[in-house]
Amino acid sequence: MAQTEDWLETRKAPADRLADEALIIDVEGFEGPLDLLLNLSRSQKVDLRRISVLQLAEQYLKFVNRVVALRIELAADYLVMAAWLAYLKSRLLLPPEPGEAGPSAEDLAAHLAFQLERLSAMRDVAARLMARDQLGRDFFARGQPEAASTRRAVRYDASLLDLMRAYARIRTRDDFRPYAFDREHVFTMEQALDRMRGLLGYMGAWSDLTSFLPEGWGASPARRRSATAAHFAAVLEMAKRGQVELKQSEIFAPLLMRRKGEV
Amino acid sequence: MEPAELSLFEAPPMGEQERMVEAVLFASTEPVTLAELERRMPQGCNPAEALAHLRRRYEGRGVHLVQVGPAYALRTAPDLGYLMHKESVETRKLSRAAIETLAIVAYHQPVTRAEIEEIRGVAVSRGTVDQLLELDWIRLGRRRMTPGRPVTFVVTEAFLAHFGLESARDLPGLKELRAAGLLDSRPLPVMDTGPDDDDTAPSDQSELFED
Amino acid sequence: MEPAELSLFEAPPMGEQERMVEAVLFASTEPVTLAELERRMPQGCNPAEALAHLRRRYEGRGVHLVQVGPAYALRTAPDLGYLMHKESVETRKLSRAAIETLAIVAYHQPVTRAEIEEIRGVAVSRGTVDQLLELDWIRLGRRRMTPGRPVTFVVTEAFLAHFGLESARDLPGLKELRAAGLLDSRPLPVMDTGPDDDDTAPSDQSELFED
Repeated sequence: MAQTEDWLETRKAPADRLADEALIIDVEGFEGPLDLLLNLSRSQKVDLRRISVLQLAEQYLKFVNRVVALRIELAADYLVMAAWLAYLKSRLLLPPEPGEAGPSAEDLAAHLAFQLERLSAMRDVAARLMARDQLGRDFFARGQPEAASTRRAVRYDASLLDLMRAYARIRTRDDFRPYAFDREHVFTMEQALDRMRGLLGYMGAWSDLTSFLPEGWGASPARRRSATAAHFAAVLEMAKRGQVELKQSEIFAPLLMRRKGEV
Repeated sequence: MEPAELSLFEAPPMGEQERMVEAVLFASTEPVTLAELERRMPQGCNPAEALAHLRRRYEGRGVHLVQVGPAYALRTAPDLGYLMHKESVETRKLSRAAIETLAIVAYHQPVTRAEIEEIRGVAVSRGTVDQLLELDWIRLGRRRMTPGRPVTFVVTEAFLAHFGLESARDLPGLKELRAAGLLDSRPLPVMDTGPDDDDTAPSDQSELFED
Repeated sequence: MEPAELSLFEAPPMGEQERMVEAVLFASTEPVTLAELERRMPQGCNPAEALAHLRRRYEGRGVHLVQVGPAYALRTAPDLGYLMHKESVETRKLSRAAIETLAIVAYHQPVTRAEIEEIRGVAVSRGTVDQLLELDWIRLGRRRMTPGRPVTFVVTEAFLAHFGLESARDLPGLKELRAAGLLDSRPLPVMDTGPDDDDTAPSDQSELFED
């Protein structure tokens, strides 16, 4: 433990403080507590199998404390890891109680070291994998496949993803699509067309489309949207038939309409 | 010996130039002109000469170097055209009705036509079922021991092979589909009223897989 | 010259078979399996031998014969990639999470979602798995025969083809990782405070790589 004591002595070194700050700025860049631990372990600059878990736990707890002091919200899993490391630290520092069951503190520490080494190894091979020559980037398939034959056959294809999506679509439709519920909030274009035909006689001077929305459809945004869209489509249709004229001074300005032939 | 040192103005050896032309013609989606080759290859190259070498190299082989107007391309030898039938096969996506029917058979097998219609909420056309039978992705299972003794449908070995499944039991359940993000598309626009808990999906076909 | 007359029962000469394999591989962008070659070529042909000849013939050329799982394809030599800028497709940048997840699936396959999360120490987002499925680089493997029967993920042939791997055994560093015990599933030592409810069972990813 002498090594750890030494480290405790020097932990206030300015270089360390700078490193801490650098880490805090980066807090969002970490992908979870294990990633953070792996980053902290880099400063020990030793083989991950020989890493001092106690020292690492200290660093992690210090880091979490600092972040909390800065009132940066930490995700729950960081705090869970902190609690676990605090527990592990106490176990590592105190002599085991006689007759204590369960894995030893050393086992737990070794497992953490294993996890870090494994994560680090996966990072390395991931990088090696991505550094390989890749199809379509470094080497290429035939650019112009030949379809020379006159024999044509249609082959139907579907991927597993298509299949799963299709099933998901059916099941979610059942779950979320009660039709009666739908209609309650949807104004159809046919309905709007019927209404507007009836109102045609009342359209004298230029008037705003929204003033023609039916009663009870203006209050909730969803109902208003649906009614507005339906009526907009309906008056477009009527304009096409030459029954009304439409104008709008600019984008998002009120849409004005009047009966065709009105001066 | 050291590889030949190339000065800025010295072109790669002709063998190397031939390799370059070969690779470019192979990967290109259309015939390549001499000018284009010149543009792509290092300075000082002589693509015309490399093309002549390449043409000779491919003489009598399964692939030929041909000239198409002002451009060059590699093409399979015409006498081997009969081997190419497979390439003319056109791949089409299954229709939505077909993929949905197939999914229902896969997840609910053995399943009757009436049950498929109940789940999809629309009638299943004869053509859809016929198509899936023809593709050899579904087949008739044993008759259901209920009035009318309707036939049932099950998926085939060919289905499993096509979709890379060991068995229909390997299909992911609803929970897993959701976890994979495949269930998060909500078909219904969000209403300002009504319940918003989209996690109420009670149906879990996993019962199918429970022993 | 007349094409050699082939009797019904005599296979074409090997040189001719080599031409056929060359033409078929050449015409296709996708790797072609031995079975497919056999199916297309006249009876009595030996495509495996023809492939061996062809592979040798293309050694050191601008185009190579490569193996992808059980299939074969012609590809441009990687050292000439720089000539092909025009052909290269800008692929969507994979996130770090996606790259790591992909590597974990490749090296630990078949692997469950819970195991991926164990290794990365962080939850796998929906989109990540979805993206890899959509790229067709991973697919569902068989279910793990443990409580909950979780689905597993494995890498696909498209993955092998993309990274120029003959098989998953050729993944870089695989042997070293295995020797170092880093591919073992080593569960967390059980704490004395009750059982760990993580139901991920010991995986046996080695089955895939062992013959």
